[in-house]
Amino acid sequence: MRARAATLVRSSWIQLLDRLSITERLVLLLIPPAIGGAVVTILAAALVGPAFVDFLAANLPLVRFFVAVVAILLLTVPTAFVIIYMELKVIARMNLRVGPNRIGPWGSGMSVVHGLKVLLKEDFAPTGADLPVFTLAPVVTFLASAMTLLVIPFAPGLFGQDLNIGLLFFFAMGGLTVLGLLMAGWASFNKYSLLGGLRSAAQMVSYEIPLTLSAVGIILLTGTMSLNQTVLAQSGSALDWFVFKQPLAFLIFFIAATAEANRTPFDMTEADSEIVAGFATEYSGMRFGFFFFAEYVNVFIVSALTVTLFFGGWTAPFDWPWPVSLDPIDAWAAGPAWIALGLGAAILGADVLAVVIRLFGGRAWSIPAAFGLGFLVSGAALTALLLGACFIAFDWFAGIVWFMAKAYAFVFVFVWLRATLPRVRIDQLMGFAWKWLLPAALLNLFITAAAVILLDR
Amino acid sequence: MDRALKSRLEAQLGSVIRGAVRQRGDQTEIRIAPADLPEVLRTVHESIDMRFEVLADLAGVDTGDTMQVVLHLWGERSSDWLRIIVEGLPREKPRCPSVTFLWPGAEWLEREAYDMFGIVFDGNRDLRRIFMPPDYQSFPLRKDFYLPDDASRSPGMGVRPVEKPHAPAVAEPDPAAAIRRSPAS
Amino acid sequence: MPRRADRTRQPGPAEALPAAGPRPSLDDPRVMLDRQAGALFEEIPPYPARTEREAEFYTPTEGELFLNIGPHHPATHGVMRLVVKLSGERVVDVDPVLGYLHRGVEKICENSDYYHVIDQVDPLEYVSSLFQEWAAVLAFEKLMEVEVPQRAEYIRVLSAELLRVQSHTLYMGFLALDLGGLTPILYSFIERDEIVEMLAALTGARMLFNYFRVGGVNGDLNHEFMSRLGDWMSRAGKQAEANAALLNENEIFVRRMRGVGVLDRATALGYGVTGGNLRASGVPFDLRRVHPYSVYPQLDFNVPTRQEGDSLARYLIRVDEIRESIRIIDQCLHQMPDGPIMAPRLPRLLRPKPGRAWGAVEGPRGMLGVYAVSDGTDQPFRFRIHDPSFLNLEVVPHLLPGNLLADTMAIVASLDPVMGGIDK
Amino acid sequence: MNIIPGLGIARGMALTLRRFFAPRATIQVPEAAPDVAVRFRGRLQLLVDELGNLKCETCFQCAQACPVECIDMGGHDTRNRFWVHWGAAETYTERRQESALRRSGRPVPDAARRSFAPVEMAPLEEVLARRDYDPEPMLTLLEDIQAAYGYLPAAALLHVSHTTGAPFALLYGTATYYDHLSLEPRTRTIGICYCAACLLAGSARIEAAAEAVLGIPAGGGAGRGGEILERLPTHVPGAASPLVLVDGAAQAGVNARNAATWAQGLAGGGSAPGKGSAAGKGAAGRGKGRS
Repeated sequence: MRARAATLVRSSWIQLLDRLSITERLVLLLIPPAIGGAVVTILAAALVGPAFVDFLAANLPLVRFFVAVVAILLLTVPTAFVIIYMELKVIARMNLRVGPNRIGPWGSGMSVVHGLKVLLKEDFAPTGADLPVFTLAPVVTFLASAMTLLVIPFAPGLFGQDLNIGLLFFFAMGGLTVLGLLMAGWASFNKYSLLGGLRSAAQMVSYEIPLTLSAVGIILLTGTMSLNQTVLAQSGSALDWFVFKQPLAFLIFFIAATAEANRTPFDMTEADSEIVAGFATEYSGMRFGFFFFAEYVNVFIVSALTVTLFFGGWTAPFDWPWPVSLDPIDAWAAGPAWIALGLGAAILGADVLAVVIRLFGGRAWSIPAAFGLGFLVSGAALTALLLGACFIAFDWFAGIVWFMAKAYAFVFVFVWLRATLPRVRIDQLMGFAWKWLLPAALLNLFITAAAVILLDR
Repeated sequence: MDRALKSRLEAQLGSVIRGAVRQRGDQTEIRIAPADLPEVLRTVHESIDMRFEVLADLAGVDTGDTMQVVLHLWGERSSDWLRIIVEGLPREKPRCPSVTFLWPGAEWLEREAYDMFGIVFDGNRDLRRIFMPPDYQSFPLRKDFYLPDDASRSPGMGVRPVEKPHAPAVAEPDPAAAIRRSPAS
Repeated sequence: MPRRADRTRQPGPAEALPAAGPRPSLDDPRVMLDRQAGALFEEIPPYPARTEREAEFYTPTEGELFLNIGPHHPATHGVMRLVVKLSGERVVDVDPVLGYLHRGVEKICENSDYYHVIDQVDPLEYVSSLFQEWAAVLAFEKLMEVEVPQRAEYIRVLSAELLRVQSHTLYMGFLALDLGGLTPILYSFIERDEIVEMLAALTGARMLFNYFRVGGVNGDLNHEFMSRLGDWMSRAGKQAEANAALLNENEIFVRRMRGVGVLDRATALGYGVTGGNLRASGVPFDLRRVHPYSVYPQLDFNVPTRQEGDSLARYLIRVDEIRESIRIIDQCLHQMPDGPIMAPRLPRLLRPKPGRAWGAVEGPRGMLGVYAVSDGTDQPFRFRIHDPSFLNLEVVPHLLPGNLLADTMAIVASLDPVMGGIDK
Repeated sequence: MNIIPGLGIARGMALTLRRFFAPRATIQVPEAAPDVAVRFRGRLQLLVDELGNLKCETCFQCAQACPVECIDMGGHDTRNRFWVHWGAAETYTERRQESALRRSGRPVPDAARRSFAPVEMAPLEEVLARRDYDPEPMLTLLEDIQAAYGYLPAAALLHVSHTTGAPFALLYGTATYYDHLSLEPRTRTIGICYCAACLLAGSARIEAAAEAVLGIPAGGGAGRGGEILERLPTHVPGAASPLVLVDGAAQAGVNARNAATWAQGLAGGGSAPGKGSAAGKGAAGRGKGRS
């Protein structure tokens, strides 16, 4: 009897399993570890939690550092996706093409699919490649460019570390990128790659100097190398931005930064019509994906630094009267009420809009469709309202909006340059750096120093 | 038809031209022996009243019995194309002096004529095959060229691993290995 | 299967030369990779250089490396291989390797009748195939002694000049692409597509037209073609200027092109360079003027010439020629006579009297010539195709040494080779 | 080059920015139809007529004109003994077959198969035997076949071509040239006007008689012989009442009094050529009337 019951139970279990799809079976499989994990977590929290919290509280900078690193590594992925999509779409429009238009609305999922594609592709190394170096090179390149984000102030209070040598750290880490490219070029065992790697080394070394020198003027003006302090020094209106005090430095910085980010017209390292993609010739799969990501993260970083140094970082271009009286603490405390209010408003708005749509749209709109559209529209309006409220209420939110708007404007300029200009030749590139940019940067430095001394007196 | 050109040619090159100077439409044609080619070319190129400066074309022709090299020249002093037919090259061992001393650009044209007809140009310093693979053996534009036979004889088939025939392993060293490993260029 | 031992080298001039001692070097581009052999590389075979020039080229001195550009490379127009000997980034010597597209068109033409030849020569210079047809048809007409009606001649000039505009526009785009500019090629293709669609309305095909016939053309002007043409003519000049402005005035482009690959007059003539490349070196050699054919004597146009001979001059010549071509098209439309488009009383199968004929036209890249020998049958006895790109490319080993690797692309692209025509 | 350095770059960038907002030049082909020229000859295909028969006459002109020998035709001689290539068109046995495509072993569109539905060959054999398999007086031969079947089944034409050696194209051409020959079973549409004047003149009586003879109601489906009885929507201007149309032709002299005898004539085949037409009617597919 008992055996039969057991058999029955087992067979019903098997029947149940049979009826489930593979996904459902996987979910079913995941339930026990999830429950176990939750129990263990609760137990751990109860037992060692207080001590751990105490430890964290005692070492808050460390926590902050880890959180910042993780956040920045996570941030690079959507940044690269957005910039890749932007590049595809903007260049397409400038070429009078349509661009990606199949995946997602207006093809916006294209870069995600690109990312998945490089993940799925075979990852092979050429015969004769120096395998450890070959493997390490993309990681070095990617990390070197991603880590520079640590010192960028995105908004008031929103930065990885306010290093007092922030700018120096930035240039130091940015300079490491070339190491990765050189490693890739050398380890690929390919003449094109070698040429690309050497080109990148020559180019980066040349352009680091005007890049750094053009920023020295700003250091003279602010008296600090902390990027946060640099931004604060520009707060006020757009007229306080350093681009107006240092126009020559901005020009030099922008040109040098284009070369630093390996963007057209200075993309000698991966000139695809000369040295077929240069250092990346032999790379495939996710190793190539890292280079790809690093390039676009680099674009963002360079734009972000340009904005930070010359365009006031997260400050508004006009004297915006924020934060207004809306106290953020109160806003958070009244959270449930806000949520209820928002939902109620959304539903009410949906009703009203649905009635309006039915009245004016006529029979073309079924009732569910009218409600759905009404909900979407009122939801969008409410979201906009909420974001607007956030923009007014929280200075970090407004800051990040301004910062991103400015940074992406520069990303657009980089893409625009790529759509317009042909590539310069390597000797012209080097000649330009040493014969024009470097003297100009020095000139700018002298003028700034003289001005600082004269005006301070 | 440029009558003046005909009289000039007859006056200056009468001794080397075989047969008459023929004219038809906008073309003037002379036939010469291979040995006379450098002299004739120098004359028509440098003679003050001809100045045929542009080498329009250099082509090989297989008439079935003999080989020819046909040059087309253009000069600003004449309204005609000048065609120089170098005739009477033996089919077995066609040799002709190179014209690269006047037109260095004829080097590739001669390479092509060598590649297609097997005409050897003495004085051309780079007389390799230009279109066909370097280990190709016959000359495709000759009239006795028979395609399937030549294709099956092409040694190119053993070069790449995918094209290697399933031949039994031979104990003795392959005498054709040197050819098989010869370059793809 | 024939025995391998049969494969002996054809006795040629190579044997006459002393075998230059090959230096074993991993850099030799002729070395092949063979992992199945167990070793990383095959041993370099004792490889006698076939010619003096080859021995000189493939013997690198210290610090030189070989780089294979092509056969599959973004900047080789078609399938061409340039073996470049580099010292750093500076080009020491170049050995172009051709033949990847060789199809033996001349042999095929010798085995097909005269009407078929017109179609066979189409894919040779696929960017501007009407000119190749025109050369063949011109030679055949000289063989047949056919008088072409005036209207047919005007239609030929009209369609061919349209194609010349298309070819030059495409040239500008590809030149920019080889220099790293992404956009001009797209603008060029928009222009090209309009012209090509227009010609499809006239001829029935977009690229391989098969439109010219011995004694005329295949179809008369039709309403669709004329309306498209009028549409295009109203904005062609302006659009061409706008697209050219993207490059003409661009400092980066001008700096990369000026003074690069200078081809002087004597060298250009010696190498048989024709077309825009020769005119950029100061020789006003344009067959439409110096050896007129068709109705070009009745048309008013200039032959743009420049003295510099560098890549920029070659580019600017093309830009000017677009303008001149648009002028010619305009005149053709105004002077177009009425009448038949085919010569009367032509047989269904052409059998010209035995004879020889040379017909040459001025294509977008230079002189396209055809030498046809008839033996009285319905197939040409010898059909020789002379392609301008062949000789234009030959000058590359002369122009490149001393320049940088990046200039290789600029120079090759400015010479505008089309591999379909070169490899025949 | 400009006097001010960078001006050219700025101009170029202005151009690209302007083009950024310009309308796109792309034609998204699967969604939007490209503007293909009328003369465009981008597609080579064998044309099929409305019955699904290939229009190819195996004349070999295309193969002879094709410069790249992309179209290549060959076949056997008229007695099916020797392989002929590049012969005169008349020398091929394939010229008698219905399609070059089927000979090549490739699938033929269904439309073509349907029209070659098998028919009973006995009447055809009888006709052919009577004429000693001689295709020379082709028109009378086809008329006899039509008399035997009521129409000209394509399969019968094919059989004629195979047995007599007459080119199928010639048979097909003759059959489609003459109006009174039909490749499909004839259906007859009998229309009776129901306007006031015709009703007064007795069209209701005529309809009742026709219904009785044909066994179908007016406005209903087809009868056994493929007849369709319908009421005309309007009177034909100027026509006499009562108006009766058979296949669009007005029938003179039909009135209420002779309606019954007229209707008997309908059942007998009426104006259709030949009398013994019942044999072919069974295999009849339905289609639109040809004339």
